Amino acid sequence: MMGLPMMTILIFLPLAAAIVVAAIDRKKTGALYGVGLAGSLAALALAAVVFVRFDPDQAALQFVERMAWIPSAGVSYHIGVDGISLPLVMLTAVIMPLALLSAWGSIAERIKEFVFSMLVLETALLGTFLAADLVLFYVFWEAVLIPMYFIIGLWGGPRRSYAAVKFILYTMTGSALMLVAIITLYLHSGPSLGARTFDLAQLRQLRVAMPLQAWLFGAFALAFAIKVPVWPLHTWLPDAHVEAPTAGSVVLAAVLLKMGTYGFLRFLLPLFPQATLQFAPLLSALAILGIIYGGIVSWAQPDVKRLVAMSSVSHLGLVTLGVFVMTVPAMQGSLLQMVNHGISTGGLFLIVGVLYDRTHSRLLGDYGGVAALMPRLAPLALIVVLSSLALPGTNGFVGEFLILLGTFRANPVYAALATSGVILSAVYLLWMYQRVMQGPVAVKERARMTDLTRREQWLFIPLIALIFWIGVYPSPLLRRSEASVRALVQDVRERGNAAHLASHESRVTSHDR
Amino acid sequence: MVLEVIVALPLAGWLINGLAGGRLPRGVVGAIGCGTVGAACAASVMAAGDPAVAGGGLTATLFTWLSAGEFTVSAGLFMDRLSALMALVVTGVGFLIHVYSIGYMADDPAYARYFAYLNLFVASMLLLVLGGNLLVLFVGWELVGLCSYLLIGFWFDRERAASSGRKAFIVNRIGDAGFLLGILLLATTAGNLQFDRLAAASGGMAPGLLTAATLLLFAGATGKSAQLPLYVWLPDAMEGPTPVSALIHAATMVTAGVYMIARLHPLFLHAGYTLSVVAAVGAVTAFFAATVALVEWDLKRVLAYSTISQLGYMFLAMGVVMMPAGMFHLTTHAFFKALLFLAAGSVMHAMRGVVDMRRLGGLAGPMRWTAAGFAVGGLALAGVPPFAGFFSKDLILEGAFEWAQRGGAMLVWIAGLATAFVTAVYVTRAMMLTFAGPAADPGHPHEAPAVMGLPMAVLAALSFGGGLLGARVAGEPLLRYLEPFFVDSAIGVLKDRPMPAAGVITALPVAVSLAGILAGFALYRDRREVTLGALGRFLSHQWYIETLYDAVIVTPAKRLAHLLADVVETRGIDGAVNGVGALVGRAGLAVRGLQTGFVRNYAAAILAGTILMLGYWLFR
Amino acid sequence: MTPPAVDLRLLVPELVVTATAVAVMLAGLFLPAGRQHLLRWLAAVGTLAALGTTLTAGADPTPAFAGMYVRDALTRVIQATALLAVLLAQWLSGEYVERTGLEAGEYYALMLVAALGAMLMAASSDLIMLFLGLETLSIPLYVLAAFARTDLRSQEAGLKYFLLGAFGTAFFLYGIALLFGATGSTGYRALAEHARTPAVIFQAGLALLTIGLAFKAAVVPFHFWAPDVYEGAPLPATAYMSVIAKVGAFAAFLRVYVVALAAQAGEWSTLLAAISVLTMIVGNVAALRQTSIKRLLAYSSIAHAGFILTGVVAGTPSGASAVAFYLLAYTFMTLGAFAVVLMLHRRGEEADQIADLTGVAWRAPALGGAMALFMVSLAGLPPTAGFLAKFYVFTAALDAGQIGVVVTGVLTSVVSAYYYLRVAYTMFTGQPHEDVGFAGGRWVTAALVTASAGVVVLGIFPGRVISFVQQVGQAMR
Amino acid sequence: MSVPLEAYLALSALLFVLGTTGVLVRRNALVVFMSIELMLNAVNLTFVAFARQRLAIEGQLAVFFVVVVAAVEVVVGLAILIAIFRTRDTVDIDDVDLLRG
Repeated sequence: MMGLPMMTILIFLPLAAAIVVAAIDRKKTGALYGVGLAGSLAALALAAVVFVRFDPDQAALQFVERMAWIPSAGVSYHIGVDGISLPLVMLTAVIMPLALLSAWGSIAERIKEFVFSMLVLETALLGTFLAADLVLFYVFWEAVLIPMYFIIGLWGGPRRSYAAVKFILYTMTGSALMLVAIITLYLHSGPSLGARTFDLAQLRQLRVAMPLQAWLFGAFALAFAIKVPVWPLHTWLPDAHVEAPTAGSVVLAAVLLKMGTYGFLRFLLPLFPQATLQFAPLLSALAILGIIYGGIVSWAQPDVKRLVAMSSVSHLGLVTLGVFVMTVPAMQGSLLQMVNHGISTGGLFLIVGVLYDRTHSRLLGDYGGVAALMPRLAPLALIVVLSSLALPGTNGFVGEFLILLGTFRANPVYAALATSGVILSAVYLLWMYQRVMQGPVAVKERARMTDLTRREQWLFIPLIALIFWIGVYPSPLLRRSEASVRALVQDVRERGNAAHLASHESRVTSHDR
Repeated sequence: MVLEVIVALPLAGWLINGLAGGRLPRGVVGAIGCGTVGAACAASVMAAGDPAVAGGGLTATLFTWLSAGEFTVSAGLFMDRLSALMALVVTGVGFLIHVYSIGYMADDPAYARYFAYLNLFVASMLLLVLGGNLLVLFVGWELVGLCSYLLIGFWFDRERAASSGRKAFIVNRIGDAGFLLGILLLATTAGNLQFDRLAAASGGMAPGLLTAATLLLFAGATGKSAQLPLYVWLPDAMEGPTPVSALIHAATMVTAGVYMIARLHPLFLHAGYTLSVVAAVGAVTAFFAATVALVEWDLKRVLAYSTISQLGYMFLAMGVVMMPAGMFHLTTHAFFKALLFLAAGSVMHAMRGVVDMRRLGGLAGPMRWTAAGFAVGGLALAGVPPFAGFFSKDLILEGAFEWAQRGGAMLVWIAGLATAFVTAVYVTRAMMLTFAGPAADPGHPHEAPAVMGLPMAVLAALSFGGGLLGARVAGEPLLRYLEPFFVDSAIGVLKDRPMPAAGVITALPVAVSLAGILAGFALYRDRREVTLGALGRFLSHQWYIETLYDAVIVTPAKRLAHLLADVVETRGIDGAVNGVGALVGRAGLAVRGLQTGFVRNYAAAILAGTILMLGYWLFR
Repeated sequence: MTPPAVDLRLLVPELVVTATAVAVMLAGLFLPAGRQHLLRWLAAVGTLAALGTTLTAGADPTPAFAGMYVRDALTRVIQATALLAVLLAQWLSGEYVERTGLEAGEYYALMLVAALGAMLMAASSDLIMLFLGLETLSIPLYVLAAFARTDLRSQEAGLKYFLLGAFGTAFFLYGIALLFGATGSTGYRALAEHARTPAVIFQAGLALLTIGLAFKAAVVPFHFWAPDVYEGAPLPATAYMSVIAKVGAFAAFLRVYVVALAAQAGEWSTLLAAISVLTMIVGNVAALRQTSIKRLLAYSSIAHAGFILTGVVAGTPSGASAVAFYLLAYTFMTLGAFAVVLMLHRRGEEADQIADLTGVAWRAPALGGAMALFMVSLAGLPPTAGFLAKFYVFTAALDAGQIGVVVTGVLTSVVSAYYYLRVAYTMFTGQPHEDVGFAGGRWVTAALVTASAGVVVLGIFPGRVISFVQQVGQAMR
Repeated sequence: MSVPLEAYLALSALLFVLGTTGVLVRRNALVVFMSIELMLNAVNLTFVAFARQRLAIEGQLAVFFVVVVAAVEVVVGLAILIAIFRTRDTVDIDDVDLLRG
């Protein structure tokens, strides 16, 4: 549609920066971080341009680029952005520079490799969100694992090796089966589409017979559910978060988890509408379980990072619920809530990081009265906490309300149960805030607790700005997502309910293979 | 335009004091704090004068806030007679308390933070009362809750203050969860949250749905307005600075529930028995809280329970469809309860924070003005004519009686009367213990400075003369002003009231109150510390309600949390995951074991494989 | 009967390899000690020449030499792979051979002969030919395994490999004999014809034949020799045999099953499927708890035999192409991994313990990066050759309806990620051993670079390579 | 006086099994080695028998190749054995078990 391959540039800008970093002398800390930051900021700038140029009224992919990659296998390099991927692209582009900035100063050794990994990670993430070909998507999806594995495993805490292995094996298990499902889809696409293909747009036309469709749905759903993570597949998350370095936790919580929920919207629903409608109750139930379970368990965590990690389980439960109740407000809400969770939980991990850099402790018990020692941090922390517990006026409320609204329409009982999350989040988050910030000063070495540096302040300013902006005026985001979401919901409802017709056709197709 | 200004002014104050307050001189901070609210007050007066307010209402739509699917909510403000009244009370009383705070907080290190929070509260409260639709109201509703949290825990280095703040927030959240569900229900059934649309739609809605929705909204009200069963946070809220107690926990925020019902009265009227529930809850709460106030030793907590009790009256009024009376009582209560708190504040100020009435006493001499102020407030609270409280409370009890006549429960009216009596007793008790008799500990109490005295004086005047707003002799200006708003509801009750019968009904409460005062004098003369025996113990444990909550809800919840976190999570779910890993690892060792290193074993393996394959090929 | 037509032009690649082998061996005898390194050049030039001729020579599906030999697409692709393997293996060995004072001439000659064997197996269209190829491949490998004559472990490796190899050969031959009995001929065409109405001897013969190939490919339960031999043999020899044996064996698998017995896929695919499942499980699980990198790679090679076999199980042309692609990818990533190990030494000895890799990456980031690349590729993670290779074989197998095999495949790949990534992780963590040093050189570096390039290119821009290997499949349709 | 094919096959099969058993039970490398030779010759017998029955030349052809290859194997095998004997003074294959796991 235009001369410049915007999307390709966007995806591979960070990688280019990574290559530059690889060439820099490892002693030049400033240069390493500088280049890394520059690369990710450039990506952000480009993403911003896309955001502005994006046409809100168009449901289909925009900025599409497409060329043959492995023609013999029906694999194409097909990328583009729509209302569903745009918010997540923006989120990635915003979070990455912050994560790098947070590492600057707190990660002191092997900087070169660290920055390199982070930039590669960003490329993989952007690719995941922009790919419109199943194999291309899978490639990026898996490529995310490797840098993350090293980020946790090399720069993490004492049990980093265990956490890293658990992270990668757990997530790989899910995606392994997804690969089988992807290939099966490809093989089935032949008869009914004329030529076998991995192209999402074409595979959406495919109508797979029901028993098989259910299996494929299961394979995809498992991969995504592990990533989200949906209860009870979440136990890799707390370990990964606790051990990962701050920057790692931030990216993990803010962006990686969204790969799962994004996967639901981008692939699971449109590819298997019939199975989706059939299994939506199950997934909704798990989501609700996650909301409540995560909330309760967070409350009993002595470790701040573990607490925040479990809170993610609860929050993403809500997002998942919003996906599977299959109403426009709920789906837009959970799309927005993906971004919100990225901002608020990312912020929470940044706060934990700031504290950890000073005390080298993550235990609530080692804190207390920090607000008195770090008066600049306290209000920022409070705002982030409030955004995380979805106080009106902050971003969290908008998403939460839309999800609950849409859910209520579909099923008031779900909504009622999910609303308990509103209470629980207040319980554990304010508990955390009080333990850390309020009460008499309980920190061992007061001297260490110097207030935020200028660099650290700049970590929070953008987040706070976003918290209030989305909280007060979310329309720019909502408007851009509406068309695509509406189209998706309709598509799933129509093709999902036209079940008998669909299954009939595809029983024919699935036999002649 | 003016509406935006009203909200924007205190908001600006918050931003300035919040961001730069630390670097500004105290004088400036105070000036900004009070100035913005004062200006907001002036603006409110202006706006209230606008003919549009008397008419359909003054609206200001800012922008589309939420739009998802066919559902849209705009960020808009709205002022009609009701919100005009509220805005005036909020900004007026708010202004006075801001001024008072200049003196009260004079030597607090976090001066700027205090005023920032206070301004934020006023802004939020104005958003609540001026919100153009239910969702904007809810935003204000939550934000005032936040401010209350912040101000209760203002001295956050005190563990108790922090905990009380958290408690307040969480208890409110429980109510708000209900409130939110109510909103969702209305949004899905009515499809829109504009007040006028809701009112219009309420007629057509299924009564069952409407009852559910209104009950859910009322659940929110019980939290915000500290009614049973969610009252528990308010007494602890006294951890905050006293002016805060006066403004938030007596005059304005806690009345939000009443305002909400008034605002949505068409829904409540159409919703079957919701109002009866409201009336019952109000009556029980009123009586319960009053009895507890009877045995409290902490002056501020006495006032806190008194507030709960008085809020009970207001809900009672709403429930018996005496809504104008309810709003009237809301107004007068704002005056005299604020006055009482400020007086108590200046006592604390003088006594270096002592609030235990057993350690007070004999302050009538050194703190003449404060004592006088407290007396005025007290009499108003007790409902002694011609003080403000008398008129409003009297009207409510009349309404209750009428209601009973029309088939409501007589008990509600009786409870109201009983409460009136108990109220009079505990007010007298507080008066006596605090001001009368010999001083418990010889300090050198000094009268409060003028900056604190003046607001008290003004409030005293209002508590004394405020009754005229609703006095029949004065032509009930406030009630008449509100009538058009409630036209379809309470007006009927107001109109055809059988005048003669009124004689007894109006006389009774007064008699009861006076009796109460006399009883108080009798009981507590020369500051006797009367403990009412077993009854007293029962009362001083607040009827064992909180004990019950701890036993039934809080403790089990904590246990469950630890069970899930320490057993289910680690051993159960994660145990399974790690188990699989360990299993594969062991398999690895086992397979290694097969690799014995002996050629002949390997050969044997080959032979075995051969036999298997031959077997497969031949005997398939 | 008329004497068979002899057209030596078909044999140019094989002849070049043979000539090179002879030349290198003689040169090795006569060159003075100081000049031995020239042998590398000689070998390299000869191999490259062979590679060139292979790629340029056209494909012709009609068998020659009395139906013993065929130079079709499969032959071309496999032979190219084999030559690539031997080329890289020579480069790997360069410095090592000199350092440890092995007779370079014989060493290179043996490597080339083994390659010749693999090439003949690929080109065979007759069981006798297959047998000769197999032996030409195996015997040099026995010697290479025992090449460090005075080293106990090398001897042991040689002995075990030899005895078991001979044992396996016996079965293999007996199989041929029975097939001959059943069909009256040793040509593949005869197999194809008689397979329709299989006699008992035919079945038995086929089974025994399969055992011989399974042994070479180190497929469970015929794999036991592999770990011991790989560990004992000199490092570069291990590297070479782990690749070349697979190339030859799977070429034969394709010839016998996919080409000759394609029509009877239903008959044998179940059996091979079972074997490949077993192999993937045992290979990957056994590798989990290894401490020696050589041994780990041995089990890895077993596991990969299982993965490759899934392509054979498919029994389709696309399956054959997938196998060819996999062999190529496997050559690059395995030799690459060995190259990394070869660039280290522990007090002059082979640094063959995983522990020896500790922290090495911080002394040589490039080396660490390369190892990470190879491990990621072996684990089958994108965007590497290893991923696409698995992707192809699994696609082919699924297309043939072998869901169970594929599911096992992907799940065991997850298991494999554990031990592969552990190796990479070790290189990046902890303090390096003081007695571990670098033994890198120009040649081994060249091999490393080529292998890395191969892994990346096959992973990201596979287009041309794929169209090359797809000739295999197209030739069969 | 023509011996039936089955007899040859049976004999060769018997020889083959004998060889196999030898490999499995004997510990002296040389004997194991000879057992393998026995197996190979059993195969040869089979080849010849079939070749005669079918009058097909490939059978004899194969035998020649087998014999040659066997000879080659002998060379290699003995060389390895000698090397081992030199260093360990034993050809008991059960003593050769450094490599395991």
